[in-house]
Amino acid sequence: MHDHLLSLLIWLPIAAGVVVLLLGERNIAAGRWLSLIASLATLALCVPLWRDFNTHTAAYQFVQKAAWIARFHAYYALGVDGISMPLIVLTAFMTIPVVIAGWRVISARPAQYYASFLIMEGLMIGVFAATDALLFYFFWEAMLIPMFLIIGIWGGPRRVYATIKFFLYTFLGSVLMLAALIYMYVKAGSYSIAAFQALPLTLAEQRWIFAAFLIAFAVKVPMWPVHTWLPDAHVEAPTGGSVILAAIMLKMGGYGFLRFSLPITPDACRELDLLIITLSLIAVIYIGFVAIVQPDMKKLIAYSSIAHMGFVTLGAFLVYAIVKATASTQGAGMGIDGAMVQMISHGLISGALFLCVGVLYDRMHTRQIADYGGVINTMPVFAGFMVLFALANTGLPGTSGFVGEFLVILASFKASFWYAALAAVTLILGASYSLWLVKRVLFGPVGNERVAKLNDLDGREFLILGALAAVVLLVGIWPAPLLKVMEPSIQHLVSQAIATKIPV
Amino acid sequence: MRPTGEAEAVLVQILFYLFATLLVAGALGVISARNPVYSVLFLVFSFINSAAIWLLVEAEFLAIVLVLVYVGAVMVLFLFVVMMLDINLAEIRQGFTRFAWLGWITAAALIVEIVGVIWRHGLGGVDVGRGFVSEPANYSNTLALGRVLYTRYAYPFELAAVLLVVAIVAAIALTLRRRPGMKVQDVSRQVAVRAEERLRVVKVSAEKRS
Amino acid sequence: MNLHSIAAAIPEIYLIAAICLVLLFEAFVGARRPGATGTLTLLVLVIGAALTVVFADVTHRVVLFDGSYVADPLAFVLKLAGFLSVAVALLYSRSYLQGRDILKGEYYVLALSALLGIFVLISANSLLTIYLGVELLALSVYAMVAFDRESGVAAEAAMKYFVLGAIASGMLLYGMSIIYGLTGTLNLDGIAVALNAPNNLGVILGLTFIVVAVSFKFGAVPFHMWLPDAYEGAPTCVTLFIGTAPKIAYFALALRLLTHGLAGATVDWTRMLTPIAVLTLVVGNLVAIVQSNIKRMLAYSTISHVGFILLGFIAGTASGYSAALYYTLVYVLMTLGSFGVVVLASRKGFEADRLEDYKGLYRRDPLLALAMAMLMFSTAGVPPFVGFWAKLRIIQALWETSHPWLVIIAVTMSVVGAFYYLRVIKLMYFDEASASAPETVRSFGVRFALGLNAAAVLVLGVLPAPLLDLCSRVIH
Amino acid sequence: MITLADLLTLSAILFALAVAGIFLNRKNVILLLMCVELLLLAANFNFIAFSRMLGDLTGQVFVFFVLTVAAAESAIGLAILVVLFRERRSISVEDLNTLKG
Amino acid sequence: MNPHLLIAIPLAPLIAAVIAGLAGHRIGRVATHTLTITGVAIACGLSLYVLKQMYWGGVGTFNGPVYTWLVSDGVHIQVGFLIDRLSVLMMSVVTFVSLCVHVYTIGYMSDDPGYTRFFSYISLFTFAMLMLVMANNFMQLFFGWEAVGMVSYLLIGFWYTRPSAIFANLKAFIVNRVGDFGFILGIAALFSYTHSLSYTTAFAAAPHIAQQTLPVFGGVNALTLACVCLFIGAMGKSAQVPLHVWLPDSMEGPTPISALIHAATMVTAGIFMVARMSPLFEYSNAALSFVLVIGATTAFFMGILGVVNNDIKRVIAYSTLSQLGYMTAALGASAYSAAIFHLMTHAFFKALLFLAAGSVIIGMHHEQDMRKMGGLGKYMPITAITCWIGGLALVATPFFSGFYSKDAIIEAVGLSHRWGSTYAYWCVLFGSFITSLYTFRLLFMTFHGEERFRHAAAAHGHDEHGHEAHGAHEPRESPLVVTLPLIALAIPSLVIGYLTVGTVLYGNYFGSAIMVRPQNDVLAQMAAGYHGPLRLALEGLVGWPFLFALAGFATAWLFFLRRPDLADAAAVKFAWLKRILDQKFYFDWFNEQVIARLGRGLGTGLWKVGDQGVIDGALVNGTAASVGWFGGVVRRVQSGYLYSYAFWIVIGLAALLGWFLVHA
Repeated sequence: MHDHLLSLLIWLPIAAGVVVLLLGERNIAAGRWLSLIASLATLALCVPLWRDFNTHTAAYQFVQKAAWIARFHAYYALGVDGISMPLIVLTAFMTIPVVIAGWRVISARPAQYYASFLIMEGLMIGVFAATDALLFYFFWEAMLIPMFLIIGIWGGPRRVYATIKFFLYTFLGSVLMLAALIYMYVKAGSYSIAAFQALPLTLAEQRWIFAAFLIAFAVKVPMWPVHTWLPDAHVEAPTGGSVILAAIMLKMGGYGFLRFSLPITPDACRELDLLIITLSLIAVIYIGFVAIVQPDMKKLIAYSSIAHMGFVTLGAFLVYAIVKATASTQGAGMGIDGAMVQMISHGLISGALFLCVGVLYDRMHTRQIADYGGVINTMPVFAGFMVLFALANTGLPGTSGFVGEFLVILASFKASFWYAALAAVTLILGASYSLWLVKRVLFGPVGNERVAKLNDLDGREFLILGALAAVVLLVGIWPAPLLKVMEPSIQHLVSQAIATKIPV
Repeated sequence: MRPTGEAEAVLVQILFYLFATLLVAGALGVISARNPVYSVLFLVFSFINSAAIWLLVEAEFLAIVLVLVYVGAVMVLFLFVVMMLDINLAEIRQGFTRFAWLGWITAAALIVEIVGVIWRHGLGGVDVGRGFVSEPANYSNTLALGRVLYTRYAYPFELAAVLLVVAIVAAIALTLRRRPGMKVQDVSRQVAVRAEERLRVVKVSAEKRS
Repeated sequence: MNLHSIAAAIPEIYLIAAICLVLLFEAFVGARRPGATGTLTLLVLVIGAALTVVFADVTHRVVLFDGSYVADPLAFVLKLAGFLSVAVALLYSRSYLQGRDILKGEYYVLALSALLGIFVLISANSLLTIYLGVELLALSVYAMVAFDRESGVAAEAAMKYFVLGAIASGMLLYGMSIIYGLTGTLNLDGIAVALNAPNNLGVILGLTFIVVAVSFKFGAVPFHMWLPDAYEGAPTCVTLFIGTAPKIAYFALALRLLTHGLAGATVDWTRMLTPIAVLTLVVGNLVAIVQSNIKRMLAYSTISHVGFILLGFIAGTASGYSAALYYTLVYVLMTLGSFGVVVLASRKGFEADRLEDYKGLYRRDPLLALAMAMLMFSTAGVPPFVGFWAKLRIIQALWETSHPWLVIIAVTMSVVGAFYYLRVIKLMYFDEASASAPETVRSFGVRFALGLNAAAVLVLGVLPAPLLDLCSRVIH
Repeated sequence: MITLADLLTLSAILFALAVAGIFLNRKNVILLLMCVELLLLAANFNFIAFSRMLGDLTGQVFVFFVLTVAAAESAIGLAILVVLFRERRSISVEDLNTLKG
Repeated sequence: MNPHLLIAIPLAPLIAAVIAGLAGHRIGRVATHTLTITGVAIACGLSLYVLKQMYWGGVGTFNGPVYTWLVSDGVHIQVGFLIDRLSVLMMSVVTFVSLCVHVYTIGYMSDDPGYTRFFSYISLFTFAMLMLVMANNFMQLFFGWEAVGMVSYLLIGFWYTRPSAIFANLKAFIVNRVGDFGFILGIAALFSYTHSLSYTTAFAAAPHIAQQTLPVFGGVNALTLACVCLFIGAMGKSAQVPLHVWLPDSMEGPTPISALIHAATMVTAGIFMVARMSPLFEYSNAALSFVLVIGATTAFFMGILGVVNNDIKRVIAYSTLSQLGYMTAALGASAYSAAIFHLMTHAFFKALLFLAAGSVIIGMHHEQDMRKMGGLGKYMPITAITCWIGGLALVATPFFSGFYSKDAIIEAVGLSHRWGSTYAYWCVLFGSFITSLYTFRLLFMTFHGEERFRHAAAAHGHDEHGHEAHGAHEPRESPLVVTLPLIALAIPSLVIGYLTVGTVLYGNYFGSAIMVRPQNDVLAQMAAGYHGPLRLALEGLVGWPFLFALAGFATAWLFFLRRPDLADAAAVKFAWLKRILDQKFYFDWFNEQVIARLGRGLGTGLWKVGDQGVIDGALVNGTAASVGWFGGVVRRVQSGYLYSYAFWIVIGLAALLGWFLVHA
């Protein structure tokens, strides 16, 4: 079974999605249950994935390889290492709340809704599991389609603008990456990511490839200044869409940096790391300020996502600055560890926050902060969850939000005092926007009679928020298992990142 | 035609220039005549001059075909259509527009480019200044063409046949109209007519007076 | 020359016979049974495809008719594709023709003669056959465009197409005459042998005319202007026809003429095609964005795809040509589908040619909308649909020959292009239906075919290896 | 003595005039058809010139086919023209602009 | 020492907190407070047991891990405990005060709907504070540090419907985050040199780090930077100028919280932290000078504000600020033991004062304005007496606990030769006048003089509309659950200084827990002149600090008891000064009007101009628009006219020909 575990993880949800689609809107009750069962089964498949994962090697595991396009040396090649495995688990985990959250809320074309999410789940897992660059790209792009439809069909009033912006932005980034991948294929004679990583490239080549990757991943992450699609997409997307977008899709950018940019173009990364670091820090501070003044809850969380993802890119690219500053790689791995944990944690927290907003939106049909106030009076349990997630969003120790930020700040000081100082500003800004949001939405006297009529969480909502809260706390209190899974792969990555690939 | 001497060569050359001038003039006439009927006639004139030049270079068969088939059939067809379509002549041809000069310059540039290649570069290594060598006296252009047309070029020939069929089908499909209200004489129906169809005896009741 | 030796030419011979048959059938039966000729034609095409498979599946290059005809695996593939695409196009067209009282046998005769022209081009090995093929195809198509005699725009479109097409033929001829003068032969093999000096001014002179003519036939900028008008003006079923099968022929034209006959001047014509391809990509995509008529938009989209096909030629390698071949076949498949949707969505008095007509198509006809969405994504080059591989192959060919800027322009323009494809999906899925739109065509067979068409786009996208392999195999 | 260059030049001039006629003409579609005939004539001149110079009949065979095709082309062209005129009651080039953009 | 025993100390309140928080409304009030009090009592008992073991049982320092939090890049970050005399003292103080507060809460919060929630919070706070105190590494320290801040946030905003409360809790959290910003940088700075987060490694590396220079601000000593950064954290948590602004506002929380968190424990975390880090600070005179100056400034200027405020809790809050300033100043003078000693004594008497104030507030039916009190002494005798005890301890009356600690601080600062010590000395000395002034003002205005609550209730009854109609009722003494903790705290406030000064301050109680370099050791000089607590107190009666305090008493008596009209006259005469003081030196004004407004303005600007204007408007939509515009222009070339189409073909042909003929 282990030979096909990853295949199962990819195709089980896709197949379920197709079946749900075929069952159609008329058999939606069956469709819903099938979706739930399929997403649970997918998570169940992650159990052997986690359990039987060898934490002592950086090599790909659960490898599967079959010819796909023999003539062009493209393979249906799957495998996971410490970097991709946790992200797959995250993907499988986060789909479940999405399925549950849409249970009664989605009334228009629910079968298509579920099918979209299930298919997307499979495709996203495919992105993380692919060890062939072409297969990676295949999933990477294909994923845009369900997301495009999700935002466009089930989104808010400006959904068309948002979804087209989302699609084109990410598409632009992706095609340039495709060009770079093909270039490397032409040079390496294979689409295997490992072959790309081993391919000697001159500095000029690396710069171009780096630039192409940068655009692709920066848009996805998103980094300043190519982030503006995200607030629009989030605001307009249905709750599930926002959750998946924030929890998983953004991670693909970070994953791309770790999987492609650093090992494939290490010399260009070394040369241009300041650029990434600068953009990351701008994301942390600039976006932090922007988040403070948002009048729309989802937009606020979207901006906070951008700021948090700034830590991911910062952590990933600290390695060179650390080597320059200290002539040692000590601490470099910590930056990347921090980036990885931040990705997982942000996936959980932002997903949870979007679910919280969804809970409110389902009741009030508005996302404007000004329309709320004193929700805690009528929804105390909900408020408890939301305060917890907001605090986690500020990076409170004991929650998962702390771990990544802490590691990245520690590592960044090794690189430079200023990196650390600017990154640490997030402590202040994060608290400002998260807690001000909490203050205006949850606290205070009951804001209006609509708030007064709110009902607290039902069992379904309680279940998903509770599960997320448990995981957020678990990761915050005991992140060691997560780090242990990643460690060999990240050490390997560091060694790849500092080695030069310029042919002599 | 045999090249019997200098004089004859000069004569051929003079004739060539004469016909060439007339041909160009005719072409100019085609594109600048106000009345389309004149244009067609200028075109006919151009074709005849072309045929003459082709004769001068001993492509007799094509020269004949050009006059017989082209002038004789195609141009007549043109004339027919021009006449058939009731075109308001007053509207036609109010002169070239203000961008005409651009058009002329482009045309001139095209000529300069092509002619430049021919004269200055000898078409990339061809001896363009060479005169035509006459065919032997017993040479028949038509015979030679006929020999190859149905053997070596059987395939193109068949295709040309299809092409003509297509032209016929297309022309008919596009223009033949079975107009429901059209008064067409149908002889067979006229012949086969029966009295009852033409004459009906009607009983008319007497008018009632009130 | 015995029967066996001309077996490779069976498709053409059969087709000529079939044209006669259909013509006679129409003359004696067609008038009484309006749909019969169409059915017969479909039958003819299917039998033709079968005969092609049986007789024309050559393993090596066969030259016939005194060198003016060539049959090779490439020709086999293209002819099969021609049969199929014409059959599908005619299948989709039927209800359209019926609805507008132009379901006449002549239409099928013209379609078959156009197919013959396509085949002639596919198998052309001499300038003369190329010219005849071009004209056979063109003349049939001109007539088809004008076929709806009640339509003024159709006539206008046909007239423009005709005049410009004739100019292009003139240029083609002029260029051919120069090449003939320089090589002394019309035979492409002979020309290939005789022409091997690049940068010869005479060759460039002739070549330029030929390149312009080929570009015109493809619809490359700035020789593209006939294309949007013809696409928009022609009855949609004719647009469907001229948007699909003839592209195969023009691909063959470019391949036979440029990469085989004029292989010695590859350097020259690739350089000439480069600015044309870039302009084509840019103009095609940019102008498509501002269109409000879907036929016209798809016309500009076609232009942009032509840019990609030309890029394959610009690579100047077997890999590039096979990429162009793949692109052409994929393009034909996708265009069949997308214009097929337009045909099926229209009714008499409702041409479904404005983009607004697609508002809320999802509600009116989910299958049609789904098919269109898949086709649009594919056309935009998004995996998992086949259009992605087409773009990938072109980019790969360009990288192999080190054309970084062309790659960048190509990918950037594909993003611009994605916009207007997405807009169609947006209209179908995100917008509410306008009240007055009539019901779409519900005939099961046609819808089944369309479903297959869309499914093919997906299946070939997920499992692209066979077709990619085929395209690489038939081009050396 | 007529040289190859003489004929080629003549054909170039004819070609250019024909082309110029097409885009300078603003009024009459029939004229465009005639210009097309001129265009083909120019090409034919080339073929004949080369054919005679090379002593190779192929060129003249080509011209033969060109003439055939041109006739067919004229027929279809005129047919389209007739359809156009019936629909529009005009064959003015300037009126032929419903399709644009 | 048995590690399981130690784990039980923080775990007991945590478990109680979790159960109370998740199931409190189900198990009921009594079960909840029983459970949480049991939890804290276990913690308190165990802490005292450990204290006893360490002090009398001769048990050595415990330093060991509990579990590995994570391993990253070879760095083992563990959750672990460092139990030495310093931490065990803190643990005892924390758990004891917490226990008192728990008990007190039963009465204070008896009619509050958030009863169980409150207990859950304070137990959680106890856990967090214990984690902070017991930490043996910076990660855990930071965890505790932030966790206490988080609970403080929740507790200040406990009455979440009050706009002022939720404003105050947000402010508290954000200002604390400013401190934490420095704190985490300090941790990172140390980490970058030691590649470890454990205290021992950092302490061992201190001399080495002191040799390093960081290339920031033109090159600063690495250790100084680290220490200053750490101290910025302490400034936030311990409310030192200018990060003090949150503390007065935090009085919006229920009074037990003010006593527990904002007086006795959490705010002293900064003091504890610096003392804990003494092996680091000792190597950086610059950092210690910084600490000294900030502390002294806080001690004096924040005290002044206490003089003009009329809210009973806020006066005590300013007093807390001032006293924290004293402790900080002691740290800056390398008198860490004195700081901790004052921390301990202060914990008792300040908790006492707060609880007493709470008792007054209960008695006044949630009226906090001292102008509406007066003469309560005879209605609430226990409260008044205990409060007087607390007040006398606060003003450092000899024999009272505050005397021993505060006098030592003033003397230590006077003995210090560090840069800034002269300024600091005058600050702390005059501070004792100010302390005395506001303390007696509070006592006089509350418990003595005219019974203003009577007409105040009549005059302001309608103002307090809907609040309470009990204004006319006479105040009554609070119930036993309230007064019992008062008494329990009054006793240590009275005697603990006398009992422990010899041990804690001069008896080298801390041993290796606090490290002082000999050249900085002012306490050692003072220890030379120490001859027992009695002698010390007697000497104190004629010392300058006590004389200043007496002057303060006299002034307070004159202005606030004898001739209140003089106070009003002075307020008129020195209106400018009063305005500055009323505006609290314009710190809040600056923060709200300048910093917060700037922040929001910057956010709006970046959003509207940067994101929406430049990026979205010009770049994204601009690109889209220009693509569309360009498409529109190009489509016009397609004019519809045949001749133009033909023309373009020919132009294309001519251009191609021309170009290639020229370039062939």
